[in-house]
Amino acid sequence: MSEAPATVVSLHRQLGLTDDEYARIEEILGRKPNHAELAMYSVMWSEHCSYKSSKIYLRTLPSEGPQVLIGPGEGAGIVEVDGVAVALRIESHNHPSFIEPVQGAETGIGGIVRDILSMGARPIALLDPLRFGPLPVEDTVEPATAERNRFLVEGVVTGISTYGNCIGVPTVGGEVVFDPCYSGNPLVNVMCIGVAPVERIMLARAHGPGNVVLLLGSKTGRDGIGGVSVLASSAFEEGSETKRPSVQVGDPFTEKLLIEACLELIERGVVVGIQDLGGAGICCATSESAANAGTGMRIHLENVPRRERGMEPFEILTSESQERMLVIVTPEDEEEALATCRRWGLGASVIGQVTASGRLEVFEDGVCVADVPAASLGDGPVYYRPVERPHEAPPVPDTDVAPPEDLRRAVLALAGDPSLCSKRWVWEQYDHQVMLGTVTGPGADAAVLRLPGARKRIAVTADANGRWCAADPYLGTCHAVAEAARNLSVVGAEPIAVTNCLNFGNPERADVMWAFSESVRGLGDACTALGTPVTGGNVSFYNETAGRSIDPTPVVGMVGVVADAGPPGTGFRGAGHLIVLLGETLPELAGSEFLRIVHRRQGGLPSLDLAREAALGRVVRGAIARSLLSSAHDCSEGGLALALTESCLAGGLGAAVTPEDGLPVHVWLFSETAGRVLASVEPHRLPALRALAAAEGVPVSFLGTVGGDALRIGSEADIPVAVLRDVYDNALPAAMRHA
Amino acid sequence: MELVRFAVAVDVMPKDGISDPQGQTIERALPSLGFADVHDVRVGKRIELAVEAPDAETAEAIVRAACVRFLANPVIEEFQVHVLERAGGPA
Amino acid sequence: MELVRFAVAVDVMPKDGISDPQGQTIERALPSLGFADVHDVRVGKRIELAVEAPDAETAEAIVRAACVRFLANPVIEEFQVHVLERAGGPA
Amino acid sequence: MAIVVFPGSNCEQDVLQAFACLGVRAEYVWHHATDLGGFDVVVLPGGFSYGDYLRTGAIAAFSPVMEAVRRFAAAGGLVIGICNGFQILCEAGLLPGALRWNAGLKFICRPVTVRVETTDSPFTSAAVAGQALEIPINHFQGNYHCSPALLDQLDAEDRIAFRYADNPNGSVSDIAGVLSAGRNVLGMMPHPERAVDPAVGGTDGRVVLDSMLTSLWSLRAGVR
Ligand SMILES: Nc1ncnc2c1ncn2[C@@H]1O[C@H](COP(=O)(O)OP(=O)(O)O)[C@@H](O)[C@H]1O
Ligand SMILES: [Mg+2]
Repeated sequence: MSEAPATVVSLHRQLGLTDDEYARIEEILGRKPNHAELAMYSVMWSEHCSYKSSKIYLRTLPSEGPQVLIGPGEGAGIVEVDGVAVALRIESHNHPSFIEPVQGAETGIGGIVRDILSMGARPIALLDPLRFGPLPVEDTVEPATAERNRFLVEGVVTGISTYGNCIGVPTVGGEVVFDPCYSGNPLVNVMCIGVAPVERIMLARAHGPGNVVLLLGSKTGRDGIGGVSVLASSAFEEGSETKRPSVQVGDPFTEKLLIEACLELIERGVVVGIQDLGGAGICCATSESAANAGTGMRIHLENVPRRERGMEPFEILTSESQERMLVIVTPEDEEEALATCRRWGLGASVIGQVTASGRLEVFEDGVCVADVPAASLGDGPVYYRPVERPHEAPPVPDTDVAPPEDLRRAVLALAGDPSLCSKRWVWEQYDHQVMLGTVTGPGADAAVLRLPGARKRIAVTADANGRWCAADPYLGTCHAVAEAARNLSVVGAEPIAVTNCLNFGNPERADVMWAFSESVRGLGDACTALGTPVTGGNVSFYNETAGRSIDPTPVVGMVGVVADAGPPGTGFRGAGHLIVLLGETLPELAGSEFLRIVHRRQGGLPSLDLAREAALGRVVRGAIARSLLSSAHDCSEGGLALALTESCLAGGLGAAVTPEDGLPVHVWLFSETAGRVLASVEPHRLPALRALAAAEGVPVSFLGTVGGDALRIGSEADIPVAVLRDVYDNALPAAMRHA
Repeated sequence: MELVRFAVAVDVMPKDGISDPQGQTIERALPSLGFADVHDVRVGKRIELAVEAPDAETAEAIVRAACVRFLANPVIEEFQVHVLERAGGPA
Repeated sequence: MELVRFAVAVDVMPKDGISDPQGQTIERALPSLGFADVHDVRVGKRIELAVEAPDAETAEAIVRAACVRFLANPVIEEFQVHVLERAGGPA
Repeated sequence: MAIVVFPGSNCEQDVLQAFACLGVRAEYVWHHATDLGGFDVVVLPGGFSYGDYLRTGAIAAFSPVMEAVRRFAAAGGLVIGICNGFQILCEAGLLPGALRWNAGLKFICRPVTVRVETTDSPFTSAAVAGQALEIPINHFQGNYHCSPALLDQLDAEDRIAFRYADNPNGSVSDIAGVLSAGRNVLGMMPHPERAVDPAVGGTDGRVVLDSMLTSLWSLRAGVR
């Protein structure tokens, strides 16, 4: 070994390793690690890369199903739809986006796209569930903070637009939610869907000693040394700017070349194994792909193209420079692979060989600078962190809420709330059409996409409710799964698989770990109940600033299969159609948007019956398959008030509805009881719909009739559609306009 | 206090060590256009503006403050401010 | 002939008379940030590069040629070339 | 029919698919190609050639294939540049003017209504003069700029192919598409290939593609 290991004993703490972890490294190596080795373990064993706090919980998730080809543990999960492999995965890029929103969002998209690419799949769609602190329109927030929040929204949306549009992958959905808990820590989650012929699925496996290891894409610089991993593995502290690794800058152009070159290499049949370079860079990609195949690897650092002079071995090994992939080919195919990359104008270098040693041996100019068992890097510690239910009693469900002074004003307040209003301002900045596969784009309950190579279509959505999870992480997470499934059902899609991004606070806090464990339990139970195996996901801990943790925010990404008939759409379609509610409205305003917006109170959440939710899904999909419905829309945040508003606006038609007997009007209108769908039907189809629903025990209630140019709620409110449209469409652009 | 109008230029460049994909792509394109001897291309912004201030020092200070707060992104960019001249008479 | 490496800066600005939405947007935003005395904001590009040439005049000529052909678009932009210094030794 | 692929193009498959919808076979031509012999139509598709770095279309304009496109156009061949293709044609000097950042400084992806301003071109012959078409735009740099003198000339020569009904990006005189002096080169910001299928984006874009096919057949039949 080249380096004297004497000085490193206290270095491990600087690198974020505990004394126990350091001792284990010594035990693995049978000696003291040198600096490069220590750096490698420190990134690979970071929370972000090793899942050391979450592993024991994630294992409990249901991950099997007839459609699942590849479950958790790979770059992405894969399900089979109509003979085609559909890859799905979601990732967080919260911390980098807070530091530099444009580049943080850009590199987030880049990373998730390469995860999909590493499965041999062509990325065909992106979704971006986003959460920020309140905008300046809300008087409850300090102006400087609100201004910063707006800057973050602007930057993140620009980043996603810049990167996604350039690489030619449509961004077809996402979420934008505002809540004070995200002011110091926005959530930027990104989800990607890809497709491949089933026989072309690739894995990160460095099989075949003697095979050649190629590094494709951008040059390696000092950017993000320990970047994402270190950033995402501890909380923000004031004044820690100087310790931050330099920010990574996205290069969507190179990513586009990387996509095309990698897919061409796979099509040419020269790829033995392929792995993306994300967190922990070369160190992670080489050790993982060797360990997965039970082989070893010898790497020659002098062959790694660099952007900067004078880089140390540990820097080259752990740099998180963007837009790079690792590809394993046979020596016979080496020239063809290099020629293909040249043709695309993409950098490619031979940086090493696969060996049979089981070790990752790293050389620089012939000198060995690191030599560790390849599998040991990925085989990090496992923690059973303390778990404790917080002491304060969970908020009491609030069913006894006063009616608003003015119902009309209340409806408009909801329609114009930044979290509930139209997100057109955001998604019009995204190319959501490229690839000509977007049958239903952003703005609907779920996006519906054509599947290249298949006759069936798929639908995708991403959902979460942090406030409900703060009230009850178990039930709140179940709600997220239920809502995702409902969003798919209303576009006629049968849910088949889930991916998830679990955004939480500091795992070293027992209350955070308790919420996490409850959330995972809810995720598992709900996915089991709704028949949607979890094919993978991502955990983002340490989402806190200055000791203030975000609400637990598990984001559920779900994919479904659309059988045949075109989806009916959100909008009312014809005057005289009957408006019906499938499901039952309970008197529960706890946790509702009405409570938050009109009464400025938080707390609680609605009840949930997963069996009823499953039955509702079957009814809605059955009705759509039989073409019984003219429109269908998920009724959730904002209750019937918002669902009616959106169906009126999407169809450009008014509606007259009569409040239900037995419930106060505001409770009926604003309750957010789960398991409900707002639909419209032509009168002669109602009996068939009723029969279908009765067979599943789902109640169907008649609400009123489509028609006119206003939303009429009994004799209580009469709001012109034009007024609703103005409020709903302009709220976000107005909030984003500079003063 | 009489205000004078100064023309000021701000050069905003990517910080050292921050990758500059745009510069790299331009650099790769140049040889095929017959410019083989051009290297190390970096692309930034140039902002020209007029500012009213009692003197050049104040003008510079005002623009520096605007850079820190708004015109440059200190996370990835560095900037230089040049007060060019008195532009025209008093404002 | 011995070649020397010169650092060169190119300023590419929107032509006079061409509207500059970026500049206008910045100008509109500045007063609310407390910069009321800033006007006439124009935003362009700054390109820094190194060129190998026998002398400064040739270096400038090379970069000018690159601007005319490529780095600036004469329909909407004008440019200035500044040879800054000998950057390091011979190439 | 040739669809030129530059590094960073991303609408080439869509154009191929759109023409396939109309029963026409097209093939990709790489940006290194130096010969376009044998093709009747050349399409420069949308996307982000060279990442839009420096200026949109600026680097692609110097690709070897652009020399071939120049010769092809000079010989009277039909050339259509869509979005990034339009930007490349301007940068290459095959069309006058330049495309700048949208006035609102935002990327815009949405359907817009354009008016057909002239039917005297191989790309609009199947339209009715003044016909309104709903076709998606998808760009950050679609703000067409030219000098007042050039604008007068374009008007006088009836070379403005499309105008926006409701200008989304600040283009001079609402221009959405312009023709070359020979009327055989068209650049347009809206994406006609995104509007050929009723399931995704309507069918108004077919007017442009249909016009091209009709013109080609009459060209071939020597009926011009
Ligand atoms: N919340 C979760 N639920 C299920 N699987 C998860 C979850 N979080 C992470 N995983 C799985 O753990 C594996 C490792 O994740 P990660 O380290 O983020 O992947 P990568 O190395 O590609 O960045 C992935 O296959 C991922 O799907
Ligand atoms: Mg991965």
